Amino acid sequence: MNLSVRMVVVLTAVGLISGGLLSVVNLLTAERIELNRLKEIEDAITQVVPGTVSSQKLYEEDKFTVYASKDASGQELGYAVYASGTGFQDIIVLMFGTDPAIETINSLTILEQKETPGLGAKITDQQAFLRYWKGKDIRQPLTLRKPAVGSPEELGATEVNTITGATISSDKVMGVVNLSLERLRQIKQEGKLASGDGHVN
Amino acid sequence: MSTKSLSAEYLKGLWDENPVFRQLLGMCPVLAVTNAVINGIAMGLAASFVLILSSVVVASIKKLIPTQVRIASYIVVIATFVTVADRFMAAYFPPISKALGPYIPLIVVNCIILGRQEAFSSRNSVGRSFIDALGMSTGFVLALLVLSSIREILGAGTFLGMQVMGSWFKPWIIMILPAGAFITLGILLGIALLVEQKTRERRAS
Amino acid sequence: MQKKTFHHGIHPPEHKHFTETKKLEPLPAPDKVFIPLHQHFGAPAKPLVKKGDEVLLGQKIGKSPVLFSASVHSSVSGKVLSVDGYAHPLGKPVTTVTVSNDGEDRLAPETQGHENPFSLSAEDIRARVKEAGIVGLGGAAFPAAVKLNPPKDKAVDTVIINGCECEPMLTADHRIMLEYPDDVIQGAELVRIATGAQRIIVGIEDNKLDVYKQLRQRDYAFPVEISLLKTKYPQGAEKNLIAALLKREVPRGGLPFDVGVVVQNVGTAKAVWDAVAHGKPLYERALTVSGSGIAEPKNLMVRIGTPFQAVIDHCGGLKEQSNLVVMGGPMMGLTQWTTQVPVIKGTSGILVWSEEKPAREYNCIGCARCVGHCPMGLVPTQLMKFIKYDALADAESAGILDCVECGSCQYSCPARIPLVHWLRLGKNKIISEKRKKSA
Amino acid sequence: MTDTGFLLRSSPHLKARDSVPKIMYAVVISLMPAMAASFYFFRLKALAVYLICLAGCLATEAVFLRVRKKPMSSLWDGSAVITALLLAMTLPPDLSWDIVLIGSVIAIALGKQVFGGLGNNIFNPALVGRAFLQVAFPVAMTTWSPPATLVIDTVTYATPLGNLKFQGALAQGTLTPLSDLFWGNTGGCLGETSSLALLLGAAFLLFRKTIDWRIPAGAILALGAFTGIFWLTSPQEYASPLFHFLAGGFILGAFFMAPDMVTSPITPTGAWIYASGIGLMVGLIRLFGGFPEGVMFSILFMNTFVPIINRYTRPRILGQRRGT
Repeated sequence: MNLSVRMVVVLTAVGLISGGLLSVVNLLTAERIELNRLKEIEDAITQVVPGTVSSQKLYEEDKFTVYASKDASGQELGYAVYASGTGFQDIIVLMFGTDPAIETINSLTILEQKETPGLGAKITDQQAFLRYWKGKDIRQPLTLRKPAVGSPEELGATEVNTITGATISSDKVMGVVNLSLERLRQIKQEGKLASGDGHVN
Repeated sequence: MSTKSLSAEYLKGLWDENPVFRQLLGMCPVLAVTNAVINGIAMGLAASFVLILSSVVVASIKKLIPTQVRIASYIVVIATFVTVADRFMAAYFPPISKALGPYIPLIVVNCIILGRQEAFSSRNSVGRSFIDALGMSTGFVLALLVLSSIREILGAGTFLGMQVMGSWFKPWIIMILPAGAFITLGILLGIALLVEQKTRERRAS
Repeated sequence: MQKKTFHHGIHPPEHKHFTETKKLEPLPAPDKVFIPLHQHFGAPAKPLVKKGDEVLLGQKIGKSPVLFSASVHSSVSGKVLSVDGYAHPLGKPVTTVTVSNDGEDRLAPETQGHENPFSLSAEDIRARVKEAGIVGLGGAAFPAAVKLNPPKDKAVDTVIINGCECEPMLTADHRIMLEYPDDVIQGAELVRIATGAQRIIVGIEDNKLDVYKQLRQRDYAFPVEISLLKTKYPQGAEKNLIAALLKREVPRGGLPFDVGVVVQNVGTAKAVWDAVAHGKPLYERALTVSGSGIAEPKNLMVRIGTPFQAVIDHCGGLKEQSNLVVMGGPMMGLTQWTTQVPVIKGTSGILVWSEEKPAREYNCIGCARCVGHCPMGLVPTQLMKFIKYDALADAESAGILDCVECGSCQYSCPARIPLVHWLRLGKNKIISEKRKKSA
Repeated sequence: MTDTGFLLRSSPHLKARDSVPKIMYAVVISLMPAMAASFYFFRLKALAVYLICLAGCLATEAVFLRVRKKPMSSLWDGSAVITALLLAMTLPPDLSWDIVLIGSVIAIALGKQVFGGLGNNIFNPALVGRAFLQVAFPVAMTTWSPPATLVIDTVTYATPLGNLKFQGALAQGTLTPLSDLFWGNTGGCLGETSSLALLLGAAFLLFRKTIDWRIPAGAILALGAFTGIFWLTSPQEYASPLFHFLAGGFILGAFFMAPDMVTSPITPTGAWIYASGIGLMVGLIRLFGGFPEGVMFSILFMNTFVPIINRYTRPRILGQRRGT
């Protein structure tokens, strides 16, 4: 066989076998991988809006997604907002939940971050940071309390404690949340949050 | 063609030709994913999977492949197995898959794997290639294990997520950062050289 | 008044007080003199006498075979005992004429002076200087006649008379200027005539103010300028002295000729006068015997070929614990393993002292003192490392061949690294490699 | 002729009196005022940190000397003592003893001995130790307590630069007064608070010519120019150059760490480049970086360039034509 013909044949054969094998693997795994992804978001929604039984994607744009979360009776419990922004070192991806009137924040969870371990990475820490967000009044923009105070009672209604030694990371999270809230209200006013027509997970 | 005994073929990967400590190959995953033992083991197993299967496949089809396209063929074979490993991990071990991030796909360009195909599998029998790949894999896993154990124990006070240091221990956060990877690897390479030098001296005398 | 000087350099303790007030006194010629036929920069002289010959004081016993060489003369009258290898202060044994002194100092007939030396032509002066075997008496022993003969394309405008004597402990030049000022200045005038220069500058460091004042007070029939310099080492190094006095820089690898200058030491100037006016060949020189190992430090006029031991004995002998004998100054002098070596034309001093075990060497800590003190603008510690790791090309491009081995770097090095030793080693390696390539 | 027992060696035969240990101990002496100030402001806490650093550094040095079969006299050449003192001065007063000890071991082992000991290290050993601690224990390394001379009932206390960067002290008018910075009546690392004490020691070093004056001068000029431009354009937003000189570790760094002979350039031009690099970096980090203070990183950063700076800033050789 001519050399160049042989080269083409061999490479084609190798490529074909490889492609075939990969499509089989894809068939076997694709569904599971998608399920994993959805489960992650679902878990997060359940976490930020307690009592969620089902959720529904209401609105999506770049790096900003709003889900409606409902209880067993189909009653709307509030919104879960998936958002991201630049942190101290890399992108911070988070999710937080609000009541249907967008007046109080339910809870906040950090999905992805690469902040300095031991310092900025404390944004994922319940004790040091996340617990201060529960039930804050979001009719006004939230603010950070610097330097941090000892107990949650000392904080004002719209104040969140800073992480000691990680002012910047705390600040970045605060920025993402405030911006997202503003956007959330805006699209709600524009009537884009009408539920019922989205896809039910 | 290698003429070593099969046991020697396997054992060389552990120390004499250890891919990490002696050949300084595959440094990217070694430095990037050894911040926790579980990540190190996962990466080691994934790479071993790819290395062993690629070696066997390459050794069995070596006669069919024209020299001019051999690298391209090897890469396709390697990339296939890497993708298999990647998808499998994403489907069944999502947290580890997330932690390892892009480093699983990057196994494609790991010099250990392509290096073994080019240096060994393309000129040795299937069985011998399998043994060689097994040895190299063991050496690679061991290296990752050592590195990630040191880093996890010092950097987090845990081993495989279990607390091993007392409550007095303050984690050395630098150890789970990239800087800690370089420092640990540097010290381990220094020790490896020292051991090698001492053995050579002992053999010479 | 503005005192001139050059950049960098050091100021080591001078230790000149031992001898600076002591008059030059002639050392009686010893019973035997050992006159090496190689005492200068260049090729060795060819012997003109053989064992058993009678020689007279000032008689030529070694003839210079080429331009870069110098003749050698007998420093006593008497009988040649041998012409053979003998210990030499520069290290290796050298063919040496041993003469037993008959004590009569019978003068050789050819030592004829000239009544009006200033009327002589440049050619005649050079011939007489060459005939007298004069070399630079500062220490390098460069044949003086070569320096008096500038190449046709390089016009010399200035003669510098080097009266710095920047080496610590040495005072012989100081005494010559104090005791023989006319000889020095007249000798300088002969040098000026021989080189066709317009003016003479005498450079004197401010630790010899007595000389400076004395020379300033005199009237001169020729264009002489007496210049005061700030005391600093190595001001007596030609290139630094030219930079200090004239702000001219001799190009790298070049000679003072390249900037229109000829530099002669004060002792050389006096020797030129003695040779041209009195027909006296260079068979004796002034030197300083000093150091804590010498009982009575002195400045002496010593016949060439006198063993160090005879000189030291005249100064009360060695003190017992002395373990260091140096020919030349303490900064650039050479240690001697025996006191049997003879005084040669380049012996500016004999220094003896005792030294304890040297302090240990440390790694270079990068204090940069060697850089701050190098009068040539080199980076000695970097050069040292290049040589240590055999990076000869790097060393050469960093200027190692410009090193004059003055020792300022090593003097100031707190880590006590033998920098001069390393640099010398590097220079030798580079030069011998070059020779190999050209051969 | 027999051996006469005279020494044979190459010239020169005279030696200046300064030696490596003398230089090192001069630096130790120059650190005394700042040490005294830290004892005054932080009391026994300071003493403990100094003692642990000394013990850790000297012990590590001794182990390495023994293993590498080097003369034990090197232990007392003063370099390890300087490393210990400088490291201690850059640590927060409340740091616990085990962290201090780790820092001392790292400083000598990874900062100095792995490179081959005194003279061969690329980075300032004390700063290597500190950098390691800073990254390894970020919380402990940024937790400050007020000096014993200030009566405040808070546990934690921000440094003047921390105040400036994170608390908006300039806008609120709560910037630490210059006089406190000068005397040292403020929070911060052990040895950096009292500018007066540091400057006394620095004056001694400059007078003795132990350090190259160009390095502090260059760093001060560069930091002054950089912060000065911003201050002049917008004084409500940026602190004055004088504040930047006196606050944080700048004086300690510019006079005692940057001029470390081993890790600074040996050529005069090189010294200017190196020093202005440090000054600029400090300014950049303080004004626009993520950290309130940047002296340590700036010095370590410029340390890396020293070999190449030395190579390309050789002085002009006498007789060399300009530009060749």
